[in-house]
Amino acid sequence: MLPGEFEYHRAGSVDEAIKLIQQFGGDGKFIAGGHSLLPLMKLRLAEPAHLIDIGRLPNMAYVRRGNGTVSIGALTTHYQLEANADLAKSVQLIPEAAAHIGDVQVRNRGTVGGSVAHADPASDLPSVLVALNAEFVAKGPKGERTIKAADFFEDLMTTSLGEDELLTEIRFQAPQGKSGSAYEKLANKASHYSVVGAAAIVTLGGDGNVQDCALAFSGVSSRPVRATAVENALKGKQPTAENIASAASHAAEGIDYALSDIHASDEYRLAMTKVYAKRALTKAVERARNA
Amino acid sequence: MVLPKLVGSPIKRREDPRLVEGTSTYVDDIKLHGTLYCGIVRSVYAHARIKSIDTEAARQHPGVFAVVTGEDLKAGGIGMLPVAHRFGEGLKVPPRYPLAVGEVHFAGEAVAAVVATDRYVARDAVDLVQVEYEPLPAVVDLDAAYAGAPYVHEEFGTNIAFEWKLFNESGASIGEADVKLSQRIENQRLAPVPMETRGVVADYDKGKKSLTLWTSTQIPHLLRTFLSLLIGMPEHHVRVVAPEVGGGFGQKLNVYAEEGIASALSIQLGRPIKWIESRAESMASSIHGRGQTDYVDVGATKDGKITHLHVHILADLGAYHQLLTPVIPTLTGLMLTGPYTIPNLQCTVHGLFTNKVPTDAYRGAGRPEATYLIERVCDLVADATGVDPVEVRRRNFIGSDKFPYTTAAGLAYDSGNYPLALDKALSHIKYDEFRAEQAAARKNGKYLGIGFSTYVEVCGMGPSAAMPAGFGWESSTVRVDPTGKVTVTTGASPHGQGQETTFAQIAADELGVGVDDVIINHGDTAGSPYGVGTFGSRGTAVGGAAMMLAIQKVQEKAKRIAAHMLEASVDDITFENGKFGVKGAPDRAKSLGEIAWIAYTADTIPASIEPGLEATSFFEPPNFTYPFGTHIAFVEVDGDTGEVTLKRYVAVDDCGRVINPMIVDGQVHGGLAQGIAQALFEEVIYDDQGQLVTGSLMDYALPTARGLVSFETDHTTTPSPVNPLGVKGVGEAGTIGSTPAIVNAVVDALKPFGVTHIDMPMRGEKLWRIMNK
Amino acid sequence: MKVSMTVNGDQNSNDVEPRLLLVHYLREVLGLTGAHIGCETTQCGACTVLVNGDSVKSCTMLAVQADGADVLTIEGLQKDGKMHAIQEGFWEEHGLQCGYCTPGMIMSTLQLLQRNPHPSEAEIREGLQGNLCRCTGYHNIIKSVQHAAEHMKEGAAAD
Amino acid sequence: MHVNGSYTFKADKQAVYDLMMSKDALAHCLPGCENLEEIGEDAYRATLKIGIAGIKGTYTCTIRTTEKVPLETWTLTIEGQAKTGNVKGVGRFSLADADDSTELTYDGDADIMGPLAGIGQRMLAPASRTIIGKFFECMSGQLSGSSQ
Repeated sequence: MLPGEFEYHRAGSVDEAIKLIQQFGGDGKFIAGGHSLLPLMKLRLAEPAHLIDIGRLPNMAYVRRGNGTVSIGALTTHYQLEANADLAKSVQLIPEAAAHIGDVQVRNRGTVGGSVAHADPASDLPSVLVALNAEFVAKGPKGERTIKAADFFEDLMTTSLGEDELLTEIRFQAPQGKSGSAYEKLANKASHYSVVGAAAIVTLGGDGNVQDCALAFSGVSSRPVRATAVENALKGKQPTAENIASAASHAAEGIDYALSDIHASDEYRLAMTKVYAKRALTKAVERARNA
Repeated sequence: MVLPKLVGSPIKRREDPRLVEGTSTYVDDIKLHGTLYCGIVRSVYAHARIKSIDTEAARQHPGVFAVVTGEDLKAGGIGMLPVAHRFGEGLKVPPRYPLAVGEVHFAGEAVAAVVATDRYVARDAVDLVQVEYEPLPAVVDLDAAYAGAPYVHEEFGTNIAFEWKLFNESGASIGEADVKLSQRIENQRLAPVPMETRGVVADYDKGKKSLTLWTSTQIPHLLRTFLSLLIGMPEHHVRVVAPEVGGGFGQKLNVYAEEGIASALSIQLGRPIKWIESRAESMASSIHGRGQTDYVDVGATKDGKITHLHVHILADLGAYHQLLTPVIPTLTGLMLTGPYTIPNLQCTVHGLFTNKVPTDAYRGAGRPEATYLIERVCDLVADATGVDPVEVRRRNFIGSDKFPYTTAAGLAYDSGNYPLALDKALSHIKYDEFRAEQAAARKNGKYLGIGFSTYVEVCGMGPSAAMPAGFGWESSTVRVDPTGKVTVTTGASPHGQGQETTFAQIAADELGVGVDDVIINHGDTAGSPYGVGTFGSRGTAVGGAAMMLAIQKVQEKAKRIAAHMLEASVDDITFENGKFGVKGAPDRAKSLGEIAWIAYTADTIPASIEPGLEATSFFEPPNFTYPFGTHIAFVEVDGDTGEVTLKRYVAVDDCGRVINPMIVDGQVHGGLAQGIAQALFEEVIYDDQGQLVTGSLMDYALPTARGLVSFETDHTTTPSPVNPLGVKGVGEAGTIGSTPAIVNAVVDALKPFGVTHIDMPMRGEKLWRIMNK
Repeated sequence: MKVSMTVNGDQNSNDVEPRLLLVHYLREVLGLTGAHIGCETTQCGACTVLVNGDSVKSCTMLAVQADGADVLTIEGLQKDGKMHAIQEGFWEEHGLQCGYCTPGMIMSTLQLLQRNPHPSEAEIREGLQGNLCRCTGYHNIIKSVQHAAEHMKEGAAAD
Repeated sequence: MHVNGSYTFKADKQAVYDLMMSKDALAHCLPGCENLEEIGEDAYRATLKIGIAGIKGTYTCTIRTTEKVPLETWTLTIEGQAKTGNVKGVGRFSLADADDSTELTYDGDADIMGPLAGIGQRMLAPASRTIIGKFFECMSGQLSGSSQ
């Protein structure tokens, strides 16, 4: 398992990286931590002629918070998310989901940007960012633009990033008020990828009812899916065990295509969305109550 | 000074410093000047005719030195891979060349080899070899293979490679039994997955016309013999070295294509050739284990006494025979009755060809299948009769006063005390309390289960006459050097079992020296007498025993020299506290070192005593050994997902006399993890075209630290009478005992859903379906 | 292309192909064969080394990506010919059998104890999730890590 | 691997059938088609770059249409060879009238042989679904393009 030949270019700036990718067209690939790309190259499933190393671009690994907005630099590693004390208090599901990714070594190298740009349907962060209604900042030859999470993940390993665009930042509004969030996962025993991952955010009103909630799944379909039927069923209701279970029973609605492989059939995956919706929502509610 | 007694002590392993410091030498760490790297082109089809192989593009690639095909090797005089040759008449043996000739029979079979300057270029060149195939229908499923066409090897007109039968029945027929039950039991294919894949460095010396092969193997001596036959080089010109070996588990108890290919290429090119297996190659071309579908009929009395066991085994051999392939399922047949007095036994084994990687010995080799089957049967009988599963086992045990005991399969169990191990295991748990807790938990939708396995295994392989290819003995040379240091060579070739430590403990005690005064050498055919290898839990039981015999010879000679030195009669020489003395005059005693100096300077010893202090022995065991034990597993099944959590594991094992309890426990732990993983998730899966879909560790799950618990281990000690050490062997016990304990626990947990059997592995989805049907 | 990195305190500079994996740079160019290759798909962790203080699987990193980095391998763990407390722990508690996974396991343990000097059993099991061992069933590895944690002086882990 | 599904074209049966039999449309819409050469009646040889995102294999393919019942059904067989393994897809296609459109349904098997089968099983089904979807979308675009 050894990669094929390629030329290696180290970008010193975002602009240089974009210039390089433009220069090589479809034959170039960005590499940061390399934990999505290198395994594919070693298996010779991906054979880019040019690798553009963006791993050393300055000031792109950060978690910042201001005016309720959380900004995460694309080169932030999974470990940096996992170990971020502020996120652990304010947006628990991010460090929780990050801690579910691969293993320690993978989290030390793998970056948020690399992971979401790769858009593996079974990776954990995409559903979290979809649940958070995150925005993705992309920089290309024509300048910068932001893409909404709902539009970012298009299909299996396909995003709306242009071939010559570089993902630089991800940002979202931290849940306000009496909020809690959670990520619960049924993991593949071999690869540790998600069979089903549920990302839940719940905000409680003054009356203790669910004022707002968001739920999205990893691993179930070709791209992260939002469970709006569950959200709608729970909004305005008391977050009792019965109400959560009843809302969670709608989890599979709207999933028009479910993955099926040797580890889990589509039928099982869809059934597990209900179980993990319940678990993630229950945990998020509990955290919201203690917020 | 009274030397500490080393045998029985948990002394630290002497092999560990080099391993924890990263200075040990595995095959890929060997770097010879001028080494070229070999890459293998493998079949993408499970079954196909090779229409053509175009090697031109690969040959033209910069850095490529050679490309060879099966036809090339065959024309160059390279023969066929060896198979166990004493299986008996009627065994169908398809020809198998190191590189396929004419047809391929499994996806991953070697088709061509490239040689290049480095491993990256070799990998590039593999992709440049164009093979044109004509696909043929693949045989994947066992029942289909048994039913008839299509055939893996058309020339045989059947997929049945052999039929093997056992029949020992008298008195009432199974039809007259109080309780009759039938069950189809699958024992899925597994991949051994030693952490170090296989690898070879072949170095041909043109001047000496001799070949040295470093290879990650469990059997350097046997490999040397078979390799010499394979490549047509006289055996005495071949040296095989097993350097540090990163796990074997039976996968490296074999002779493989690449060992022949690299050797042939080194001879052809006059350069050292290195081939290191990738994990994907390992999964797709090195032997797998298990792979049986068993049809079982059982007769029992109302009170749970098993009277009849009829078993039809469909054994998945894969596409070819490797060294011992057909033998493995017959071991299942021989061990079917377990530790029980089952009077009537019938077994038919049909060894079936399929278009898959050949199966062979994987940790336990045929016995885990037998133990799984009979321990499942015990629980099925418990279900059918209402007798508690523990009681069923107790009622069927061979009494501790019945040894040696000849089973219905004709094996003579050496020694045992099965109720003792069961009682000891039960003393670790509160069985009644658990049953109450289980009942209460069920009311809350929580599914707890307990599973028992009271196993016996056949180990210490074994008497040559009872072995499929002979070679049941082991050898050792014990040399006391002039300065009194002790150099032991053993024909056994350990690969993680710690015999550099355990053998030194024995030798030090027996020769009256410190453990650091002994070195254990192994794994080099140039440096030891011909030996057999480490497998079948035989290292200490046979290899250690051989060393013990050599030590006894050294002791005898030392006594004769001491008698001369002390001017006493040999009969009056004593050996106490590490010194050779004369009865009643302890102050005149001589140390081994003093004696050795005299033995080698040799100017003062009489002509009747040969110089030197060294002896070689070969030990032929009179029988196998039969370790046993009781394992108890506690699990919880998640009612929503079907996911199984292992809560607790108790293992009481009896491996006879214990040389080093720390090492024995370590062997048990590792075995448990492998057996538990078979029960819960490990599984080699082929699709219906014969493509391996669990081709990497992304899809073939190995146990990780997170999914296991700390094990509770304990022992009983019932020495074996068949070797001078009283040891039985422990390398496979954990694997053999644990699989049924886990499955029995899961089935127990799901009793409320009316199940009595679930085929492995206990995947969440499978259990979820049972709970939601 | 040219890469320079500090490995176990020694400065190295070599010309390498861009596709050369870090593990092959360490093993073949520098001759440090303690890091092993066991799976190639980033599961087994036998190739684990520390790069700038972070444990990484050196088979999933290009040597050129480590240009300028400070790398610590198993060979650099001993000080003055004395085993590191983690190496001692694995030896004391029989945390290895065939030894192939051991260097990676030890480097992961180092990372674990640097971040969490007194881990619980569950935290150890989690911290070693990226390292596969086929011999020990992890039982004695857990004990080895506990032994190391007890014997590592405060601050020593950061060495 | 079983694959099936359907696609609705805003055109009548004749147009859809002609489209599906059109060498030019195939050359344009077969994934990553670099050349399509006729080697016999309803038989082509082509080089296809098939894959998702950066994971692409270059397959040397033969494509055959057989068992044609004009305007109703046909069978399409694609056999390809690449470094990562061989593929064989056999699909049975049929057309049915729907209100002012035509529904094409397909049902078949796609078999992947070689390394890709062993290391990529998790992705094969969703990837083939995506690739087939893109193919029909492209064909549909051809239709609207030709009507302009």
